[in-house]
Amino acid sequence: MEKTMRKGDRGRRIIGSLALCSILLGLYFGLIAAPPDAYQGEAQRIMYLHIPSILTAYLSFFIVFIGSCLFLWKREKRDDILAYSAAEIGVLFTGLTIIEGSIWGKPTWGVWWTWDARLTLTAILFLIFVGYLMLRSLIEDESRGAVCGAVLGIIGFLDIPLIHMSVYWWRTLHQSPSILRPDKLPWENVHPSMLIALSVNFVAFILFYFYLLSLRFRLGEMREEAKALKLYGGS
Amino acid sequence: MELLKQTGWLLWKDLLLELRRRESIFAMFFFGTLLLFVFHFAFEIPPDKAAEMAPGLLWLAFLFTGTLGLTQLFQAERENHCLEALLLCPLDRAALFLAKVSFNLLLMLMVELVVFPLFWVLFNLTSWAILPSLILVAFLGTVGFCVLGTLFSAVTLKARARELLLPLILFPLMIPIILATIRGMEILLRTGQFDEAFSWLRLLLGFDVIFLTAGFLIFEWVIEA
Amino acid sequence: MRVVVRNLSKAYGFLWALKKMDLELRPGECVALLGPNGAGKTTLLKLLSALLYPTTGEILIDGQELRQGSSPLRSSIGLLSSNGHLYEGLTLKENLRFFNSLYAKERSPREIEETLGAVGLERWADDYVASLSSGMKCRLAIAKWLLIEPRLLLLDEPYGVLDGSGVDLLEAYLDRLRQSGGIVMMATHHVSRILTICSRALILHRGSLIFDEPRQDPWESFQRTFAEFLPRGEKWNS
Amino acid sequence: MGSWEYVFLAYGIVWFALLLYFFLLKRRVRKVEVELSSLRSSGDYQKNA
Repeated sequence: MEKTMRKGDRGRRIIGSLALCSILLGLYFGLIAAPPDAYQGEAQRIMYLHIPSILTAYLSFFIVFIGSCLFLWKREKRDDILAYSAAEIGVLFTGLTIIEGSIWGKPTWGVWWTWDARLTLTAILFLIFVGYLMLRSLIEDESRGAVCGAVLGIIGFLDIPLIHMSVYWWRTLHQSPSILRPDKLPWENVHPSMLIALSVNFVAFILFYFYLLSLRFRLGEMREEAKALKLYGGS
Repeated sequence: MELLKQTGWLLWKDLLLELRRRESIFAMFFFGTLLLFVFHFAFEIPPDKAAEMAPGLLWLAFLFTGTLGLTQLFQAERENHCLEALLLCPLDRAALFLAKVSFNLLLMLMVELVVFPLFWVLFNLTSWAILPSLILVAFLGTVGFCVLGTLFSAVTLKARARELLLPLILFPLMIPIILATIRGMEILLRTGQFDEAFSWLRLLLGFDVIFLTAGFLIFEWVIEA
Repeated sequence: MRVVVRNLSKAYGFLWALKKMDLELRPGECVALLGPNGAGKTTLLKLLSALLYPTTGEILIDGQELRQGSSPLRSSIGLLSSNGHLYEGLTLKENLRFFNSLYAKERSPREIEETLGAVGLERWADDYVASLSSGMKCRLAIAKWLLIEPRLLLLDEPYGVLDGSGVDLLEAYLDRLRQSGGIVMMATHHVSRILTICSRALILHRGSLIFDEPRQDPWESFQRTFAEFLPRGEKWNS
Repeated sequence: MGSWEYVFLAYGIVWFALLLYFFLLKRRVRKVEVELSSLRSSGDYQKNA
């Protein structure tokens, strides 16, 4: 166990440092280098935060799905720890996405919360994540909690496309597509440095996400090891 | 074929227990009608917008009544370790899933049978022509609710605060059903034809098929956990 | 019907309920499972009836591995727990009909009445199980297994609730099952009564098997192990 | 509020929350490491025998 600890730590430190410098780079590009948007002015800079965090939220939900499938198939504790860690960090990122979304909404639409399709989807994703964590905490029996969590992870993931469809249809029904459609990314009039800012921030978020994930996974593994020591130590 | 026979027997047992105790069915009836009245008082529905708001209120009543039924679904199995007795039998776990889904479906359809005409009268809707399509949309929505509801009723079987946890997990996942049935019914009431509502109907059908198969495969691991 | 248990262990969270057990049950055996509370008797019974998922090890029945899920092996395994496993809301007849149909054994109403008569419950045939005393519920459970005819019957402390005639009834059934090549394993605290009919005794202590010998008349080794490991209060000739 | 305030508000909340979670995580990891090393070194094998 000692050997893998050091190799794992070194790998994680590399990701950590990479994440750190790409975050700084992203901040520089996002706040300083990129020019203000023609319509929204400065507020558009929040988009460099908003888009990457939404994608990270969906990525973590996908990892919960993968972890849950592997766990149900092979019943290895490792996959369950992966699913739980991804869910915990997923809640964090989804919650932040909702906060950013509403802050971005204020200057552009003048109101803190609109039932815009993307915000609604993020809110639903957040509710599913919270449901997952609540379920895991309210089931005492370890192995049963893991199986039930895995089932919610899989069913939740299968439901995402259906939720997408129903929310988008529901949106187009009510809100006539305005020129400033937040659902459609304003790619046409984008300034090259804006594109750079967006991609750098995206890389920063992804690296930081995987750094947090590996750290949380490490924590889960160590807790498992402590439990095993108490248990097998006795036999 | 064996699966259907076992499902039949399980359904026979559930219906017999329900007819004797009549716990769920009466509670769901009164709760459904009560909700309808409460909604009627709570919202001042102008006659012209009745077609717009009515389906939403109707479906809220069905969803809450259905959740009430779901929390009682495995009650008989909880007494006397009967779930263990069922797991001991060479019973196909999918049969247990199918039996519980159809049992809850029957309960909800019976409630809908009573609440629907009441809803019709209360909101004094007139067009009879679209009734069959309304019923089709309601049926598909109820099937989707029962399939996912039964699966998560089994998931939260041994959890603490079961009655709170079940709606919390179930409702976000039910959003496609909620939107599809309410929008579908509203379009039917407003326009009277099927063309626009057809996409919602396809969504409902897709939902039911996907989660019926997912339930079939996953239920075994949930109930044995 | 041969049952082979290899390296079986089961842990609940931090606690070892059963540690690395190896066991073999041969046809016609009546095994007494003894040990203080929390020694792992019920856990072993639940593992043998595939209600629990072993942490390590495996159980082979006639060469096939016993796994959870709806394996066909289950139709030959029976678990008699003194008052559980019966639907309170159904009548005695309905209970028997229901469980028999799940075991794919169509029993005519006449057979069901006959079996109820055999266990002395014919008068309450149409009453609800809820109105029965626990002794009568245990008799109904015996009637249930009489009809289903399992090859391996596991019993969880039936003596606690049965009266004199009930015990004779149960022991007669166990003898018939053993003659026909079935296996019986009973977890109980009524040591003296089980010693009269068992062909082999196991003693569990804190999840591990500390005694496993076929029965001999002057059984000093059993008395020694029994006295050493079991609390004073448990007189073995009670 | 000018639009710059919103930008700083958003960036502030997001990065504050992320770093807060990071430090909490670090603390949790350190706590478990201490427990693990004490378990491994003391090797209290008798506790469960």
